[in-house]
Amino acid sequence: MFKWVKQTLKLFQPPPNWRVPVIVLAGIFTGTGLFVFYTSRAWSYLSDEPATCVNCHIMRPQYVTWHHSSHREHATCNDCHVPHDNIFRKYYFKANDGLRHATIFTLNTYPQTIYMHKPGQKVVQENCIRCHGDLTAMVKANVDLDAILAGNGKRCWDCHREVPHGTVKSLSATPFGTAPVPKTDTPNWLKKLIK
Amino acid sequence: QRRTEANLMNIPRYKIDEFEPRNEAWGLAFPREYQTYSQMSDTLFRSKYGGSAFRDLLNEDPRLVILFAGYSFSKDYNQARGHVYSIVDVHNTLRTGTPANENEGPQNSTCWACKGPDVARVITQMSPADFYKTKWSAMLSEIVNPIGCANCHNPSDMTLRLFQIPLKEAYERMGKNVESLPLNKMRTMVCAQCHSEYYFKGDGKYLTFPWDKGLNVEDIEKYYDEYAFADWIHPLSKTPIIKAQHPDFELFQHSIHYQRGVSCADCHMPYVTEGSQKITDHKVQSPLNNMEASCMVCHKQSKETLIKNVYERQDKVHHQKIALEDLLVKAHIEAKYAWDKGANEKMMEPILKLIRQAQWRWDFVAASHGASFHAPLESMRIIADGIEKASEARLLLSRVLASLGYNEPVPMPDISSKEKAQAYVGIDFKKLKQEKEAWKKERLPQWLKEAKEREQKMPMPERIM
Amino acid sequence: QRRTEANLMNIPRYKIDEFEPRNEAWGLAFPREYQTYSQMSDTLFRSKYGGSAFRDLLNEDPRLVILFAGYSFSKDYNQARGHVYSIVDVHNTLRTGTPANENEGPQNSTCWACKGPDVARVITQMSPADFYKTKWSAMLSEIVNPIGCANCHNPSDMTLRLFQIPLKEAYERMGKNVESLPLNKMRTMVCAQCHSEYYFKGDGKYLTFPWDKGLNVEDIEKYYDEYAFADWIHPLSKTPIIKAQHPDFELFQHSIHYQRGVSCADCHMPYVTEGSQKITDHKVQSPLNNMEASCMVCHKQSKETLIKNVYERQDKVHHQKIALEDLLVKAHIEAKYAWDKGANEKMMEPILKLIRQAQWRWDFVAASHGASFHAPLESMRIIADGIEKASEARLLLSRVLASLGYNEPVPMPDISSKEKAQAYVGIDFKKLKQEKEAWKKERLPQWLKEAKEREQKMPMPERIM
Ligand code: HEC
Ligand code: HEC
Ligand code: HEC
Ligand code: HEC
Ligand code: HEC
Ligand code: HEC
Ligand code: HEC
Ligand code: HEC
Ligand code: HEC
Ligand code: HEC
Ligand code: HEC
Ligand code: HEC
Ligand code: HEC
Ligand code: HEC
Ligand SMILES: [Ca+2]
Ligand SMILES: [Ca+2]
Repeated sequence: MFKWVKQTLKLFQPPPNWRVPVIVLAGIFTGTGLFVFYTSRAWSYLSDEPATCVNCHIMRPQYVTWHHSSHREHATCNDCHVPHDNIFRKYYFKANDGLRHATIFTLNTYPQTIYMHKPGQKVVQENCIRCHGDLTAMVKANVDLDAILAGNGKRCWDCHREVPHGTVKSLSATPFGTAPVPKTDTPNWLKKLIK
Repeated sequence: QRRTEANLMNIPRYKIDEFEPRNEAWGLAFPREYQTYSQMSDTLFRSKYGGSAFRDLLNEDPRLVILFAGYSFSKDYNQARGHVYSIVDVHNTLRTGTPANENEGPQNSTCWACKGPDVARVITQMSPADFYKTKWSAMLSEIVNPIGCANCHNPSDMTLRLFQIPLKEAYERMGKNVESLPLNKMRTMVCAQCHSEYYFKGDGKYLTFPWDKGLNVEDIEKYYDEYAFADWIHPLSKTPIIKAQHPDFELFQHSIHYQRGVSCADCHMPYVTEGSQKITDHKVQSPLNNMEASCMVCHKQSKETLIKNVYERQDKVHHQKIALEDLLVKAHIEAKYAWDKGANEKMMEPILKLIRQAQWRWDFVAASHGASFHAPLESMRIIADGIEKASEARLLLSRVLASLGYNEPVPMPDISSKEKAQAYVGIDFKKLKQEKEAWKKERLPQWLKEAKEREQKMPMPERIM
Repeated sequence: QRRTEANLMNIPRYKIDEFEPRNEAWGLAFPREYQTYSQMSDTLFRSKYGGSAFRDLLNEDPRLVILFAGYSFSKDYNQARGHVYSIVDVHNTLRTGTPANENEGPQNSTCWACKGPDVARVITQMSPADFYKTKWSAMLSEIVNPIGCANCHNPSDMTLRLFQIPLKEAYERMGKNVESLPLNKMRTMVCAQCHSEYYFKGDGKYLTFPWDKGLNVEDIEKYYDEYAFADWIHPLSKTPIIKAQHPDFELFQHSIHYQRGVSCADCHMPYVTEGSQKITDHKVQSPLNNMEASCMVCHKQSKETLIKNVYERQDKVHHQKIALEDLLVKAHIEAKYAWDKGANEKMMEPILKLIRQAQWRWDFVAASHGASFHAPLESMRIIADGIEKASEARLLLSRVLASLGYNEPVPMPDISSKEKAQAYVGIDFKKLKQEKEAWKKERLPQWLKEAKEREQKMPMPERIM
């Protein structure tokens, strides 16, 4: 096992005369990567605690609406937004999504209105059924996203439009909603300096 | 496993025939759906403009008697009730008359086309063309089960299916296939089988959906104009009139709900929780009698707010619709006055064309009892167009009358009640009603007895699981 | 640090005067809002019916020239542009004429009422009544800053406030208080200060919102009828006409968006993320130029679908609106024909009443450039009503004409272009335009220079935080 790791690592070893520049570059990449990972709180994605999602202020309307929803007591963000059929898929999905969003957030290239993309919808639909499948077993709405996209059913939230985020997602809909305020990363000494 | 189970649950435990017409028979397999279906016999609910209570539309609005003069709708026209009444109501209506035997009119069997699952059964034994050719009276002993399961379901797996052959034909003529539609569309198409504008084509009275040029009011008008088709000639104005019948499906295309993928069943057959199961509510009715399940899952507003929204739209459309009726009543009567004063065909031709167009527009909206909520803006647009055309007809009429030496308002009859209006167009409602009652006591039971004997020979479905 | 920033408040770091009219001055404190505000100078966007591009409405639809004959709108009427153009456009329009000095008309200062923050400044120095009494020309050196911050904001904490005194008075007359409204209402009321129907009351030309009996088209009509009020007498038909001006706020009451608590600012000034800050987009414009931030926050559909929804509603209303215009043009010209043939007041009275009602309805919808999307059903209802009334007028006219011995269609002038239509009503557009250009070169700069000198004496706000 250890040997296999070592051999694999070897494959990535640059030729000797490249070593110095590569180490420097790798350092920069790792450093930047860690900074992005840290400052954007991508590690939030590893937790199941809803408050960590609001680390990104653009999640605020979603947090606030969820916080006022019937699901607050029953389902956290990850109960809906992350696969639950097996551990591997759960963390793979989290890492994939988390890093993409972290990058988008840090690079500040996110759109004015965010939407759930197809993979995300698939997961949420599965999770609605995971919890409510007994109830909905008889009806044809109990189907997966592929069937829905083919017109053979609706997403649960096509009818349950208010579950859990409501239909109005703008800040104007939640002007006074309070979300846990993210702690600032700015060290105190730096703050003083700025003042 | 649950998913597998889910798919099995709707496979009936009973072997149901392809065209089993008896709803009780299907009910053995699906007691919950059957139970909600049976609740349609309730006729208590009455909303501002709809509901399942009995409403005599000619009584509520006697103008209709004038607009339908010369046509059977001026005798009797009621608000629709639940599907379980489809057979009783077609027996009761004066529009079907009192045929003494199987070869007597006034109607053909095309009138049965939308009244129940027996139609599907009989039509596959003969051909549709042969079926429609028979007199309505010929099928009184065959068609006895009200609209039900076989009209919308495959008995093998309870998927939705279409029994209405002319609907498939209409789609074929449009170059479209109606067989392979996804479920969401089927949840609307099962209703479109009947809740659509139709006409009886040719002497064979073949049931036909006039959609070859499109589904808009103007498209359908063009279709009829090309045939120079008329359901009847109005006896007052002599206008060749096209009757519009419940174009619910057509107008629904203009609804924001349709455009957002909402289907008829979403509102009229919403899910309900029965014990620990969600099932489809088979009590097809006004959603205003069931706001929690039909509207309020999608809309978070209160019941009161949502009903107010519905009534606001209905009120606005209704108000202008009545204005158009007033204009049309005047136009028919003024036209009669012009003929009486000696107007000739050439003078009247452009006028009659406008009356035809205006009445078609009015009826298209009026006949669809859901339209003023389903598609309020399109309904209002059509009515506005009708107002313009009816007014233009009256302007031309005033010139014709002036040219014949008459330059005053034309005197109008008193049509303030159904009785007065029917008297004006020569209908003796009481007499017709008495004849009908007599027929129901003396002639009808014979046919129903035959039907019962026939059905008793049909075995009930067998349990297979 | 983006997250820290998010917590800052809107208390300005500068001490801004209560009625500071210069938007740049406020901009010191709020550079981001000011920057989006400045983007209003962009006039590139043009949607199917709106946008900020220059559109000559008389050119696009010469019927307006006939409908406004005898009134300054028949000289010049353009689609609105962004708020930063309010001063330039009121200089430019032929409706304000070419006053040679501070005591010359044609307009009073009431015309300034909605054109900028200087109004609030000046009006508190004199009284509103005294302000409105002055000639428009008297304020050319006072009112120079386009619509801006002081029209909507308290400088102390940037909360929303209303500068428009007649609005408060109108609310008082209705027994309502407009001071203590919740924020969500204020996000609509700041717009209602100007985007509302108004008239100039009495000789003092006091700006008045005619809402004492309610905000519906019929309520306002009743209000005016009680005063026997008319903006002008139409020179062709001699009808006493009520002009409707941009009743955006009034019609918005009938919008499902209003009923669901959506405010003007939600669509026309949506939140946008500027960097990591959510701020209000101060580029007030057609939402069709900014779908992502305005509609798509609440609606999941694609931009294309939503624009299609908007156009579908606009197209339907537009189409019937044009039909009504055609009828009204004919009615005015036929009425003139009747007068010319010797009709008397008694014969014409009911006709002129109908024309007045029909034109009021038409204008109420036409003058609100957003109405066909904001409240399509109410707009269509009003138009349908107008069609009925204009047609009725024409029917009566045909009887009057016949009684005067004329029983044919009345010949119509060629109004297929703005030039032809203006020639028909006796307007020499070129000449007026030349006079205006000369005035702008020779007279206007003097006033603007005075203004500049006055403003240079005003200090810029001081930094206080
Ligand atoms: C009960 C299931 C459920 C829970 C719990 C839940 N969500 Fe969602 N989420 C959804 C659904 C369903 C949608 C799609 C909404 C839509 O398309 O209208 C969604 C959409 C979103 C979106 C996409 C943007 C949008 O509003 O459409 C974000 C971001 C999001 N959720 C974040 C969160 C966060 C953060 C939490 C926890 C605070 C959370 N969700 C909790 C079901 C859930
Ligand atoms: C690092 C900042 C950040 C954190 C922390 C964060 N998000 Fe997001 N999220 C984003 C950004 C940026 C987007 C928009 C991405 C896009 O539109 O492509 C987004 C989009 C989403 C979407 C909709 C887009 C999609 O791909 O389907 C969901 C759902 C979502 N987030 C859920 C969550 C949940 C649940 C959590 C907590 C476990 C969370 N987010 C924490 C930044 C973050
Ligand atoms: C982690 C489990 C879980 C998930 C995932 C979940 N729910 Fe629920 N949901 C619950 C529980 C528990 C309740 C409360 C049931 C009760 O009170 O009887 C509930 C209540 C509801 C209700 C009734 C209350 C209301 O708000 O109207 C609806 C509808 C509903 N869920 C729909 C959904 C939909 C749609 C989704 C997916 C977008 C979803 N649920 C995802 C557990 C879940
Ligand atoms: C076509 C519309 C529609 C779709 C799609 C739909 N539902 Fe429902 N759902 C309803 C209606 C209507 C009710 C209310 C039934 C009632 O009032 O008894 C309901 C009830 C529920 C309830 C019970 C709520 C309560 O208050 O107890 C839950 C939970 C639920 N649905 C979950 C789901 C899930 C999960 C899905 C997707 C698999 C789904 N629904 C898809 C229409 C829909
Ligand atoms: C968004 C919900 C919704 C949808 C979708 C919908 N309807 Fe309706 N329908 C209503 C409402 C609300 C009424 C008014 C009921 C009343 O006035 O009592 C109505 C009325 C009707 C009526 C008259 C019933 C009566 O009692 O007066 C018929 C028939 C009807 N609809 C058939 C249809 C058909 C067929 C379709 C699909 C083509 C359809 N509806 C789609 C909500 C809907
Ligand atoms: C086989 C023909 C047929 C089919 C299929 C059909 N209908 Fe009907 N529907 C009718 C007839 C006929 C009536 C009038 C019955 C009466 O008054 O006796 C009616 C009445 C109604 C009413 C009035 C009930 C009331 O209580 O006011 C509604 C609503 C309605 N249908 C909706 C629908 C919807 C929704 C569908 C599809 C899910 C549908 N119908 C399918 C023929 C049909
Ligand atoms: C294409 C389908 C179709 C055909 C063909 C059809 N109907 Fe109907 N019928 C309906 C529908 C749908 C309704 C419910 C309409 C409504 O909402 O008012 C209805 C309602 C009725 C009603 C109950 C309401 C009333 O008017 O009193 C009677 C009776 C009736 N039809 C008789 C007839 C007769 C007689 C004929 C033949 C001349 C006929 N139908 C042909 C579909 C049809
Ligand atoms: C007017 C059309 C119509 C008639 C008549 C009708 N159904 Fe249905 N039925 C539907 C629709 C629509 C659905 C929902 C289909 C879907 O979305 O999968 C449905 C669904 C069902 C289902 C699936 C489970 C559920 O509740 O959603 C069963 C079982 C069923 N119907 C039984 C019956 C029985 C038994 C009868 C006769 C008593 C009947 N149906 C009559 C339209 C109809
Ligand atoms: C399956 C979901 C669904 C159901 C059921 C439903 N609606 Fe809607 N409704 C919508 C959607 C989607 C829209 C479009 C607006 C939007 O995009 O938010 C809408 C729009 C509306 C509007 C605004 C459109 C207009 O005409 O101004 C009204 C009012 C409305 N619905 C009332 C109702 C009523 C009343 C019912 C029940 C009879 C109902 N709805 C049932 C989903 C639904
Ligand atoms: C739900 C969104 C929405 C709301 C709320 C709304 N509008 Fe609009 N408005 C629009 C749209 C869409 C148009 C059409 C723009 C076009 O045609 O380019 C429009 C057009 C306009 C126009 C004409 C602009 C042009 O370019 O033609 C004005 C002025 C206007 N609105 C003012 C208002 C006022 C004042 C209010 C509040 C009383 C308001 N609007 C509320 C969406 C909205
Ligand atoms: C109560 C507020 C108010 C008053 C008073 C007012 N306006 Fe306006 N004005 C507006 C609004 C709002 C618009 C934008 C209207 C639109 O959407 O077309 C406008 C637009 C204009 C425009 C640009 C569009 C065009 O027609 O070319 C001119 C010029 C103009 N007004 C001149 C005047 C004149 C001259 C007067 C006095 C007779 C006047 N205004 C009185 C509010 C007002
Ligand atoms: C036509 C009205 C109007 C004008 C003119 C106007 N604003 Fe605003 N402003 C608003 C509205 C509406 C809001 C949102 C208020 C809310 O919801 O809290 C707002 C919000 C603000 C805020 C609060 C932060 C934010 O972005 O939401 C600031 C700061 C601001 N405006 C500055 C200005 C400045 C500077 C000017 C002049 C360049 C100006 N405003 C002109 C209507 C206006
Ligand atoms: C002080 C008066 C005043 C206020 C307050 C005001 N407007 Fe205006 N608005 C005008 C005038 C005047 C014009 C026309 C300017 C021109 O064409 O020169 C106009 C033009 C517009 C336009 C057309 C812009 C374009 O690019 O097509 C829109 C949209 C608009 N206003 C919306 C609003 C909204 C929304 C509010 C409130 C948030 C508002 N206005 C507040 C007077 C005002
Ligand atoms: C702040 C939220 C919000 C904004 C912004 C918004 N809408 Fe809506 N819209 C709604 C609500 C709420 C409804 C009512 C239907 C419902 O209850 O779902 C609605 C209904 C509609 C409808 C159906 C009503 C009808 O006339 O048939 C259309 C179409 C629509 N919106 C388009 C737009 C467009 C286009 C824009 C942008 C110019 C827009 N909306 C902006 C919340 C919003
Ligand atoms: Ca027909
Ligand atoms: Ca006015």
